[in-house]
Parts: sequence; C-alpha cells; structure tokens
Amino acid sequence: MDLSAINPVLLIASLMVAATPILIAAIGELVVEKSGVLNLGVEGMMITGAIAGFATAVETGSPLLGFFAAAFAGAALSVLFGFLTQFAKANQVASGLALTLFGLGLSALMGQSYVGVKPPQMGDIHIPVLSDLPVVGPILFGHDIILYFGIALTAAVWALLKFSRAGLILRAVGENHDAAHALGYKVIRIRLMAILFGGACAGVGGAYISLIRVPQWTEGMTAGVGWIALALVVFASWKPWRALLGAYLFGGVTVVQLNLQAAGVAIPVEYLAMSPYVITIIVLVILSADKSSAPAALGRNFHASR
Amino acid sequence: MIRLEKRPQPSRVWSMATPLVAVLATMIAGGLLFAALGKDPVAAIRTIFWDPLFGEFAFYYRPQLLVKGAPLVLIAIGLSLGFRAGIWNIGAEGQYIMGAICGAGAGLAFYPSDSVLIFPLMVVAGALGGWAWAMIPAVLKTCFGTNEILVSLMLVYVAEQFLASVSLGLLKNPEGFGFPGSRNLQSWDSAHNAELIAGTGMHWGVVAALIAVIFAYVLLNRHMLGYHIRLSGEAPRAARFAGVNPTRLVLFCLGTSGALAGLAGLFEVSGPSGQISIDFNVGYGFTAIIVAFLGRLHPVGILLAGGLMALTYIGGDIAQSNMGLPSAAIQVFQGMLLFFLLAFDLLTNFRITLRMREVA
Amino acid sequence: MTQPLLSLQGLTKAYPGVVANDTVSFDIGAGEVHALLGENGAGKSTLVKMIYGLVKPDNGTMLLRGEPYTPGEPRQARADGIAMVFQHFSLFDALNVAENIALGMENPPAMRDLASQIRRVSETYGLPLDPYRTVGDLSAGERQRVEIIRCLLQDPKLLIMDEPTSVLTPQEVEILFQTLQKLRSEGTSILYISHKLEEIRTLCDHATILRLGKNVGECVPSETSARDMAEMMVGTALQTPERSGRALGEVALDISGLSVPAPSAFGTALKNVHMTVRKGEILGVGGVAGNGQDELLGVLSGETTTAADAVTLDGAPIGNLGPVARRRLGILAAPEERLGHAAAPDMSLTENAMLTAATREGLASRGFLKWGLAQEFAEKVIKDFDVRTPGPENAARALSGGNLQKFVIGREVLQRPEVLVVNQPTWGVDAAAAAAIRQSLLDLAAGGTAVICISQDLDELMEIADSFAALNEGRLSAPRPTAGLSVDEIGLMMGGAHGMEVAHV
Amino acid sequence: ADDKTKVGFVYVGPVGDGGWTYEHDQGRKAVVAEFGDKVETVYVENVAEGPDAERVMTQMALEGADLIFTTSFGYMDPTINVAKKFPNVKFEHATGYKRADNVSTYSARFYEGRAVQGHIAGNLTESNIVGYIGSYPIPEVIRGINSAYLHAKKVNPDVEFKIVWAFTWFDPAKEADAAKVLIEQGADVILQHTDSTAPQAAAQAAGNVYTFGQASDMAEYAPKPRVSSIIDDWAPYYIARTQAVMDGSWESTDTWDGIGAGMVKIGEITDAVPAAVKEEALALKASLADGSYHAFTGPIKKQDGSDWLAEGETADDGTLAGMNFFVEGIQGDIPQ
Ligand SMILES: Nc1ncnc2c1ncn2[C@@H]1O[C@H](COP(=O)(O)OP(=O)(O)OP(=O)(O)O)[C@@H](O)[C@H]1O
Ligand SMILES: Nc1ncnc2c1ncn2[C@@H]1O[C@H](COP(=O)(O)OP(=O)(O)OP(=O)(O)O)[C@@H](O)[C@H]1O
Ligand SMILES: [Mg+2]
Ligand SMILES: [Mg+2]
Repeated sequence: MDLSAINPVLLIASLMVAATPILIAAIGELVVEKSGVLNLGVEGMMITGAIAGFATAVETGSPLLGFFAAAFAGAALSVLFGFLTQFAKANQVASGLALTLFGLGLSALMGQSYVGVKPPQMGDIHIPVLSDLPVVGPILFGHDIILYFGIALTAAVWALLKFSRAGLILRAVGENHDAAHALGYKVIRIRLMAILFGGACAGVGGAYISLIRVPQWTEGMTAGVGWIALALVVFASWKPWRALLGAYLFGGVTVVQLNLQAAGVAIPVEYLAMSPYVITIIVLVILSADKSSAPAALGRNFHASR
Repeated sequence: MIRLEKRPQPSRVWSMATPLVAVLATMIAGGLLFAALGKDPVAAIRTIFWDPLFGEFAFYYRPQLLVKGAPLVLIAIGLSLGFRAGIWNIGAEGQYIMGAICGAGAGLAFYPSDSVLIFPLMVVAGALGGWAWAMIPAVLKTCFGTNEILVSLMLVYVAEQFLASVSLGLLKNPEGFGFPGSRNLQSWDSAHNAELIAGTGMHWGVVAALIAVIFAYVLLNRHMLGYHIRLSGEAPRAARFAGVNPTRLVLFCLGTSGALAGLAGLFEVSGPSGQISIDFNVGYGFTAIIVAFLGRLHPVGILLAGGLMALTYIGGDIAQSNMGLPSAAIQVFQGMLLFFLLAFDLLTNFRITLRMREVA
Repeated sequence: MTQPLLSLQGLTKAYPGVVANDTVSFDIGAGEVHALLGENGAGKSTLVKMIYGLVKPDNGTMLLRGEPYTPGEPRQARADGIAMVFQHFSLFDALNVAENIALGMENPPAMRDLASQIRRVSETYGLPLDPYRTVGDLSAGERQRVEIIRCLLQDPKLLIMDEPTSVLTPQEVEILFQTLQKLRSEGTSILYISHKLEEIRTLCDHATILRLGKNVGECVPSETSARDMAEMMVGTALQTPERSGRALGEVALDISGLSVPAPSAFGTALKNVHMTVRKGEILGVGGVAGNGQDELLGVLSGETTTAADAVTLDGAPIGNLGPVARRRLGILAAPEERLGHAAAPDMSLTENAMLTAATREGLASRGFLKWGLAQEFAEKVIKDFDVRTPGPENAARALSGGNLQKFVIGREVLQRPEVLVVNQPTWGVDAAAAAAIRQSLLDLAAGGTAVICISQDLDELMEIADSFAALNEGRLSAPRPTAGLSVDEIGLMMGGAHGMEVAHV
Repeated sequence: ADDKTKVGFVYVGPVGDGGWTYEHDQGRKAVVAEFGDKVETVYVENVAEGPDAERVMTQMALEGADLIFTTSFGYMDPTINVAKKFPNVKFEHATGYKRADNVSTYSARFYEGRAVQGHIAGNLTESNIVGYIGSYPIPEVIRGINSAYLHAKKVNPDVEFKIVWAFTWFDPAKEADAAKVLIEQGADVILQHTDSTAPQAAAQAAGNVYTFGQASDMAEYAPKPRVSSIIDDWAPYYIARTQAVMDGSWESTDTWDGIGAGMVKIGEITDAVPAAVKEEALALKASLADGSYHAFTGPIKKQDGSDWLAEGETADDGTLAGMNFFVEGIQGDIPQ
C-alpha cells in the first residue's frame, strides 16, 4: 500500500471533471423539481444529449456546436415528457421512466454510425500565469470551458432562485400551483419551460461525457449517471450549492476508490466499487431530515378548472 | 380550441379501450419508424406481434412467452401494490438479484444433497433475500423519511457489485475451471426448477406468478388491506382517517414487492437461467415497472401487459434475426408503447371538447 | 347619477351541468361598498373571478369607467386597478410575507423597499405584519392580512373581497370594517361577498343577490332585515331547527391537560386542552380557522394518538387507540375536508361507506370485505339523508359539495355513535340541507349521544350547542353555556383582535 | 434459397460497442464478403446470457440456420442445451470449455499479444510503473496480466504493475477515471482489458503516456499514445468454419488460436517506440507465431513464492484456461 502515491491536487482536479456531468444534469433537474415536477427521465435525456452532441461535434468539427445540439436534443426529448405530464396529465414517475427507456433506444439508433469515431477535442482553457500557479493552478484554472459553465450555472440558478422574480414565480408554482394560478401565473407554461431547461441541462451533461470526459460514443455510455443526478437533487435539499458539493462528493468517492485500488489499499475491491452508492444512501439518510425546501407540489399534476 | 374537462368519474369504456388504442398507435408509429429504417413495416409488425403467437414456430414461442413473462408479472404485481399506495420501489432489480443469490446460496450450501427440502428451502431463502433488500429502503423511509425511490435504486448498483463478487468468489463453481459463475442448478435435480410439464414452459415461477395475480386481485378487491392500499394511494389523509398505519403499509408494500422480486430471481436462477453469474440479471426489475404501468396497476392488466411485453421481446428478437432490425429500434418501440398508453390514459379521466370560441 | 366604476351586463358562464352565472347585470359605483349575496354555489365566486380575469365569460360585457373591459388575465385586471382577496387563500406557505406579496404585484420594488412599504401600509391600516415571516407559520387572520395588504399596496380602485370574515374573530371583523371604511373614504370601491348578513347591513351601501346563478334582486342592506335578505337568497321561507329541551347524562368523553405538538411544519400545537362532554350534550367549539380545529379532531378521532389517559371514554383510557379501535367503542368523526379526508374523491360512495363503517356495520369479517352490505349501507345513507346522486356506484367527487357533506355526516350518524365529533358540518351546504344536518345532530343528542361540533359559524353554534368553548392558537377556553352568551364575550373567548389595531387615520 | 448456408450469430452486446461484439460482427461481415450469395447471415444483438440466449439460438435453429456462433462465455450452457435439440445444426461457442458432437469451442490466445505489449511496456516506462485496467478478475484477464507482467519484467526488472479493477465490462466514464487515476499515481504506460478508447483519450490528455489498443486497433490514437494494439480477428476462423459446413467437413473441435493462426493480431507498432524495441517486439511476435516460444515458459513462480513452472517447462492449456493466481512479483490480491 502506498497512499503517498495519491496526489491530492490531481485528485481534486479529476474529481471536478468526474462531477461535472452529474452537476449540470442535477442543476437542471433541480429547477424542474422546484417548479413542482419530478422528471425521472434524466438518464434518457442525458444519453440522447450524449449522442446528439457527439454526432454534431463530429460532423461540424466543433465541440461547442455539439454542446448546443446536445442541449437542443435533451430539451426536445423533454418536450415529450412535458406533453405527457402537463397536457395529458400522465403520472410523472411512469412518464419519466418511459422517457429513459425511449432515450436509451433512440440514442443507440442515432449512434449506429458513430461507434469508434474520435471526436474533435475541446481544448482546456489556459489562463496565462493563473493556470501555472502551483497547486491551485491545475485545480482551478486548467479545465475545459464546460466545467466552468457548470459552476457558473450553479451560481446562476442559485441567484435566480434566490433573488430574481422569475425564480420567485418558479418557486411559487412548485409550492402551490392552485394559488399561483389564481394569481394569474401560467402554471403549465412555467413548468414546461422548467422541463425544457432541465432537458437542455441533461443533454449538456450527457455531451460532457461523450465529448470531454470519455470521449467517444458507445451505447449506454451514461451508465446510470442520470440516476445519480436525481439522487443528488434530493441529497442537496433542492439547494444549488449543495448540489455542487454533492456532485463533488460523489465524483470524489468514485475517484478516490479507484485511487485506493491503485495504491493497493487492502479493502476488497467490490466494497470499494459499491462505496459511491452506499455513501450516497448514507448521506441521503443524514440529509433527509431537512425537507425545508422540498417543493410542496412536487410530483402533483395541475389541472386548471377554467 | 381544444379543451380538457375532467370527467366526474373515470370512464369505464375508455379505461378498457385505451390499452388497445395505445397498442394500435404504437403499431402505427413503430411501423413508421421501421419504414424509416428501410424495413417493411407490415412485415415487422407481423413478425413482432403475430409470428410468436401464430407463426410457423409458435409451438416453441408460446411456452417461451410464459418463461419470459412470468418474472415480469411476478415482480410487477408486487410493485403495483406499492405504486397503488404511492410507495415507489424502483429497485426491484436489486431485490431480484438478492433473491437469486440468497436462494441459490441456500441451496448450494447443501450440494449435492438430494433432499426434497432443498427446493422449498431455496424458495424461502429467495423470498427472504428480496424481502430483506427491500426492507432497507422501507426502514429508512419509516425511520428517517428517506426517499425510497433513490435508496431502492442505489441498492440496485450495490446488489450488482455483490452479484459480481459472489460469482467470482463465494458461489463460484469449484469445478468450473476458475471461470466465474456458480454451479448450474439445472443439472442438480433437487434444486432445479424444471418445467412441470415438459414443453409447456410452465415452471414454478409461472405458477407463482399466476398465484400472485389471483392473490393481488383478491387482496385489492376483497380484503381490507388491499382497500387500505388503494385508499392510501388515492387519499392519504382519508386513509389515516380510516385507520391505516402508514408505517406498516410502507413495510408491507415494500416487503411484499421485495419478496416477490426475490422469488422471481430464485425461480429464474434455479430454472431458465440455471446459474448465478456476473451478468445474471437482465433488467426484469426495471421492465416490470413498465409492465406494472402498462397493466394500469391492475392484477389482470399486469398479467396481460406481462404477456404483451414478453411478446415484444420475443417478437423483437425474431425481427432482429429475420429482418435485421437493430435491437435499439425494438427498445424505442417499447418506449413508444408506454408513451402512448400514458398519453391515451387522458381519455379515461378527461373529456376532450373541441369548440370554436365565440367572439365576445 | 355619475358614471359607475364597473358595469356588468348580461354576464353568463356555464360549467358542465351548471350555469354558474346566468345573464347577471349590475353596477358598482365609485366609492361604493357593494355586497354580493347568495347561497353556496350561487355563483358569487365565479362572477368575481370573471371580473378579475381568471375566468372568461361565455357571454356578456363589462364596462370599466365606461370603457369596454375584457381582462385576459389577472395581470390586466390588476393593471386596471382591480385587486382581489380570494375566498380560498392564494398564499404560498414556504415563502415569506414579502415574497407572497411580491407575487401578487405587477412591478414589485426591490425586496427591501417592498418590506418597508409593507411595514408602513400595514401599520397605517392597523394590520401589523412582519414581512420576513414565513407565511406557513401565520394564523389564519394574519394570512388574510397578507392578502389584504397585497391588494392595498396596489392602490386599487376596486377591491374585491370574497368571504373575508369567515376566518376572523368578531373583534377582527370590527377592525377590518374600519379599514374598509377608510378605503371607501379614499374613494375605493369595494365588492364584498359574505354570508354574514348582519355584517353586510352595517358595512354595505348596496347589495345584489344571486340565486342559482341569476340576479334575483337588489336591496339597500341597511334598510332590509337580515331575514328578508336570507329569504331572497333561498327563495323560500326558512325554518329553524327545533331543539327540544333535554336532560344531560353523565360524562361521556373527557380530555384533561392534553398537549400535542404540531403534526406538521405549518400545523398548530394543542396546548393544555381540557374538555368534557356529557351524554346528550352538544358542545360547540368555535374559533377562527387554523387555530387547532383539525388537530383537535385528529386527537378525538384517533388519527393522532396520545398518552392513554389523556382521553377517556366513560372513564376508560383511550388516548392511545387508533381510529378503528375508537370506532369500535363508538367514537365517530366527520372531518372538515370532505374530499381527501372524510372521503376519497375517486372512490365510489360504496367504497367510501367502507371507509369508516366497516367496523360498526360489520362490513368486513376477518379482513374480507362484504361489498354487498357496504352498498346497502351506502344506499341507506343516500336515502335517509336525501343525498342527490344517481347511486352508490358514483365517485365521491362527482357529488356536489353539499350532497357529499350530507353523505359524510349521514355515514357517521347512521352508525349510532356514542360520541360524534364533527368539524364544519354545514360548510358549503345550502340552507335547507344545513338545517337538515343540524336537525340530525340535535336528534342524535336527544338520543343520548355526546356531540362535539367544531364550527366557525357562530350562528350555527348558538343555534344547536348547549355549551360553547373557543379554540385560540391551540388553547381551548373553558366551556360556557350558550344561553345568554354575547357576541362580545364570544369574541374575547376567540382571542379578541389578535394584535390588530384600529386603522390610524 | 435453401441451398444457401445460413449462419447465425448471437451477440452479448450491441454491435456498436466498439469492442468485443463489434469485432465479432466484423467477422460476420467477412463471411458475407467471402461467400456472397452462398451464405445468409443473421444476428441478434444485446442477447442476455441465460434463457434469452437459449431462445434466440433455438429460434435461429428453427429458422434454418446451419451454423450458429455464440459469442460469449455465458452462452456455454444454453449452447449445449440447444445443440442437444438440434443435432443437425452446428454450434460454435466462444471462450467456453463444454463441447458436444455438434458443438465446437474456440477462443483466442490474447495472452500472446499481452506478451508483446508487456515487452514494449517494460521498455517504454520511465517511472517503472505500468497501469493495468482490469474488468473482472476472471482467468482470461488474469492470464493477460501475468503474461504482460512477465515480459515487462524480463526487460525491466524494476517494473511494477498497478492494477485497478473497474468491476464492469463496460463503462467508458469509469474507464476514463481509472486511467486518470493510474496516470496520476505515476503510471506512464497503461494496459487495459476493457474495450473503450476512454483510457487512450485520458492518456492523450495527460501527455507523456503510452497505451495499447484493445480488441480493435484504435488507430485514431496512433502514433501516440496508442503505440500498438491487440486485435481480435475472428474473420479467418469464421470463414473457415463456414467453409467446413458447406463442404460437409465440419467436426467438433476445440480451437485456441493465437498470433500464429491470425486470430490475434498485433496492430502496427508506431514510431513512438524506439526502433530497437520495435524490432525485439516483432521478433517476440514471430517466435510466438511460429510456436518456437511459449508465453508462459518456466521458471515461473506463483505470487506466493511457490513453484509453478520449472526451467524450460511451458504451461498446459488446462491451467491457463482456469488461471486464478498471479505470478511472483505482482502486488495485490485477486479480488474474490
Ligand atoms: N371550475 C368549475 N368547474 C365546474 N363547475 C364549477 C367550477 N367552478 C364553479 N363551478 C360551479 O359553479 C357554481 C357556482 O360556483 P361558485 O364558486 O361561483 O359559487 P359561490 O357562490 O362562490 O359559492 P360559495 O358560497 O360556496 O363560495 C357551482 O355550482 C359550482 O359547482
Ligand atoms: N372543479 C370542478 N370540476 C368539475 N366539476 C365540478 C367542479 N366543481 C364542482 N363541480 C360540479 O359542479 C356541480 C356542483 O358542485 P358544487 O359543489 O359547487 O355544488 P353546489 O351548487 O355548491 O351544491 P351544494 O349546495 O350541494 O354544495 C357538481 O356536480 C360538481 O360535480
Ligand atoms: Mg357548494
Ligand atoms: Mg365562493
């Protein structure tokens, strides 16, 4: 065993990368849930975003365009969910699961000719001086732009929810849709926009996996990240900064367990491999006491009796 | 302008008709998809829906429908109880795995005994394994209010790691030349869940699924507990008023669905599948969720939905092999089926009126 | 005469099966307090929702200051100077007062400015409010202040108030009236909906009466007797329930020193509650909504269990028993919320009969249900309580509110309770049906049942109860005989003015 | 149409996995290219091991397949079961050990390729740390680790292997993480027994790290980080066996072919490898191909220090097939 082989600076830098797709998807879902909608289809939207982004990046040669396409594809898929739950008043749990099933199939279909293709690379941004600083340089300033986008998104959503009128309306709709309707807010329209935003974020998160983190396209490559993102929202008690913390924690546990393996720590591998999930459960238990910001109308459909 | 009006009460006619309409719509949309992929849509639909039932080799596929459908129905019945009560166990896959591991493990501990008690012991152990795994989210929910959707789901990943671990270690076949995977229970009579009548596909798992359907039907329609389950789902406060103890209900629903999923795992590992291996689980626990909704959480509906789902799997494989349809297309097709069902469900609870708005 | 502020002409709105408003026309003058009267379901709320832009009329026109007025949404109505206090609060429990108010405004100032505006206005009108408190923690009266201040901040020209006083103590009503008078003196028109005719007589300049959606008359309230107005509303002469004098038996139910923590974040804790009810007695429990009524019912019905000896029935401790065990002993209850608490909306009446009657009516044996018997029982309830519905196979939510209420009360009454607890037994029920329900409670009591009637309708309690106690922030006042109790005394028992002050003019 | 030979393929993953199943499907395409109209091939992808596999094989047999390739270890028992019911249909099961009159088995000696990789890796590493990403600790993977280690050690006595078990066959994100972790812990050569190019990409991002293509050539990452590769080439075997069925000369056999028969190919060794090393590697490959050298030739001790192969002794196929121990010098335990 050689724990000194683990370099904490590199570890933090790589857990930031590992956390980014979960973070972006979770922030999107957080907004959706704040509006009172539970969309369990994150995995399906992520994988669709992964292939749409990948294909676009390959075809156009621009990873950035890929991310736009991924956002669009994720949002497009979420329209299906929005239609089912907001217009057809279908059960949200079932609709979300259907979306995941559909997304997995659809992405596989779309991705058939992209197997084994190498995508164009998204360069890390290099900020002179800053990126070369010891310790903080590689942690803070040596990453790709989407990673910073994820952090900025967290900050933006936090500020939006806390300070802006749009955020207030969103929270109001998720809190009590009947009252919001009575005050003249268009509950369905607001929820649809939140759902679209969540879909776009999930798409970007998926594309981060296929374009930066891995980067390649293979079927089913999101491998459950969407579900982790869902867990993260509850875990974060619907607070954006806690979602960031949670994403880093989860990414951290995953990276640390591999580090421990490589360092030869004598913990059976299967326990290390299951540790991220077990730790997620434990943290869920600890945080479940805090339901303070759970949207009161979460998962309930609204039908305005005009 | 299209307007939705909530019906005073759900329409019976539509609640029967929507599944049929949904299947039809899926056939149409699926046909379009297949056509877009350059396949003959009519032939594809026929291959998926007709050939397994009435085609040349139906004698083989019909029993396979039972083999494929039984675990789906068994798990879905258990899940539907919880879903009816608003308790969302989506980790049946993990409970299925743990049932199989515990059941097979209990049997293999006595290898090569030929006692007739082995199989019953395995059944009990399988049910207990699934039950115990489901009790984790149940207890966490009742004690700490932890979200059962997420806990049960996380436990699927844990169970998968555990499955890999026992396939490579504890339950590894000592005569397997070091390859992962347990002994094949099919070749050990006292543990083999064999076909009860050769060539029918009928094994104990199918019997258990049918019993579960009847049990659930009676429970939901004739028994106080089932009434309380339905009541809790429709009006939790009214349920409390009626005297339902929510904690006990959570324990019962999660426990039952876990036990049934565990049983499904046990019947599968000791029968059609034969052995514990790293990739033993094939997603029945997740597909069963879809089956439960497709069957509108009704026992008889679930029975039919399980059959329908099995049909699309079997027919889908035939279509792959005979027509070269990619398996992803079949998956999309199944997703569409669920979408359409959910969408058309609207007609059960709402009336759609088309009318011109008069200019004021 | 000057031009009216708002003129309604032939407004019609139909819902499936009901014409909620049928060619309703009347005018509201500037600076006028105009009352809108009518029974439950007469169409009052629908009418004001049309004015507020929430509901689009099928037919008819509105003129605001002589100009055609067709509000597409509440935002437009607000822009035109119309503000509304809703019958069912449109508040968000998890948000604070300032946020709630901002949501009801078109262009709210920055939060800090808004907070100081709220403080200022609330003090001017004698309705003190802390802008940073979470609304879920407020009492019903305070919540209404939030709604009112939300309106006042917008300088409304027309203020619509849909049953604002049902959640206020008499003293609070008094203060509200002074606020409204002040507004009127500033030139604001008020459209005021209430069932409390005496209030209307003191406050309003003019009244329009709706029956079954139609405008059936107008009057000047100060010149018309309450009884006359009531008869215009109902269309027939009213009869009062008979209360035959009866002897009270021994103590049936006894609660002593019961304290229960709030069941949820926004619930009310019960504090040191003492109460005894004797056989044949009707105990009226008054109080403003949200002061622990639901919680008290929960403690009595067994939904909330307590220490065994905190509640006793005929001297035997029962505090730890759940609803089923209590029903077996004869304690039955009918909660306030019909849909979702007393009955499951999507279940049939037969299934809803099973909800509480399984134990006492023998509808189940060893857990197996006898649906045949349940249906017979449901049919009996329907027949005996004149529930208007095609049959017991109909879903509860397909019934009108009043009919469902009759079903719920009938279901409990027909089970021959030893103790019956009802919360708001006639809420949303028309006068004739309400009279029938009250009569059935009186009959039960005459048969020796101890009845606890929780209600916000003081007239109702005065009419049927033998003694009266009031709930105020989870505390129950000592019961007093109803005979000879004055409105002022009742008001004080209910907690007085809850910190409101007379408007500072 | 009946004079066509019908060949069925049962795949465990999607043909789009870019690895194991993808290469088998390349083999299928080679069969089509070779025989054209004389064959008809059918395949079903994503077939779970167990009853589904049995059903799909039966279906193919019923529909008239003459020869069925079942391409995953987990199909072993189902293949035997179905073969019993269709004595006239020939079955070929990959990587298993159960045979019957109409069931052959075939597998590839990837460990020969691993020997070449180990040789190059031992030479290239400067940190003397070689990272190895394992999927599951099964004989196939362990054999590869041992073979690579032995040959790296031979050219570089100081070499050390860091092994990370991903506990998944397939999870590109996890593979990427594993590669990054190994690189962070000092590895400058990464070997992998998982199929995605994620480790290649990680190595490329890290800079001075070498990798090897696995299952497919992964040439898009050449010349560096990918310096060579092991390629599964099932085409010659599939063509030969199809031909045998056409000729009527098919017999049940156990084939375990390596570099010599072309079942295992070594992808181009790029110029990132010093010429001398490349030459040695090619020589090693040649000796493995012509059989003059066996990748497991004694003296070799097991990890616990006990003797396994004496000087000059070569491993027998039985031990290799079920290999469940590390050789001396490798750190860490095999997870059980
Ligand atoms: N959204 C709706 N859909 C169908 N019917 C409705 C709807 N809203 C109101 N109604 C019906 O319209 C009629 C008038 O209702 P409204 O709420 O206006 O009565 P109200 O006079 O305000 O009664 P209350 O005194 O109980 O508040 C009732 O019969 C009611 O059931
Ligand atoms: N939101 C709604 N959606 C659909 N139908 C409604 C709605 N609200 C009320 N109704 C229907 O309108 C009719 C009248 O309901 P409501 O409860 O308002 O009756 P009401 O006129 O107040 O009668 P009662 O005096 O008995 O309470 C009922 O048939 C009811 O089903
Ligand atoms: Mg009513
Ligand atoms: Mg009203």
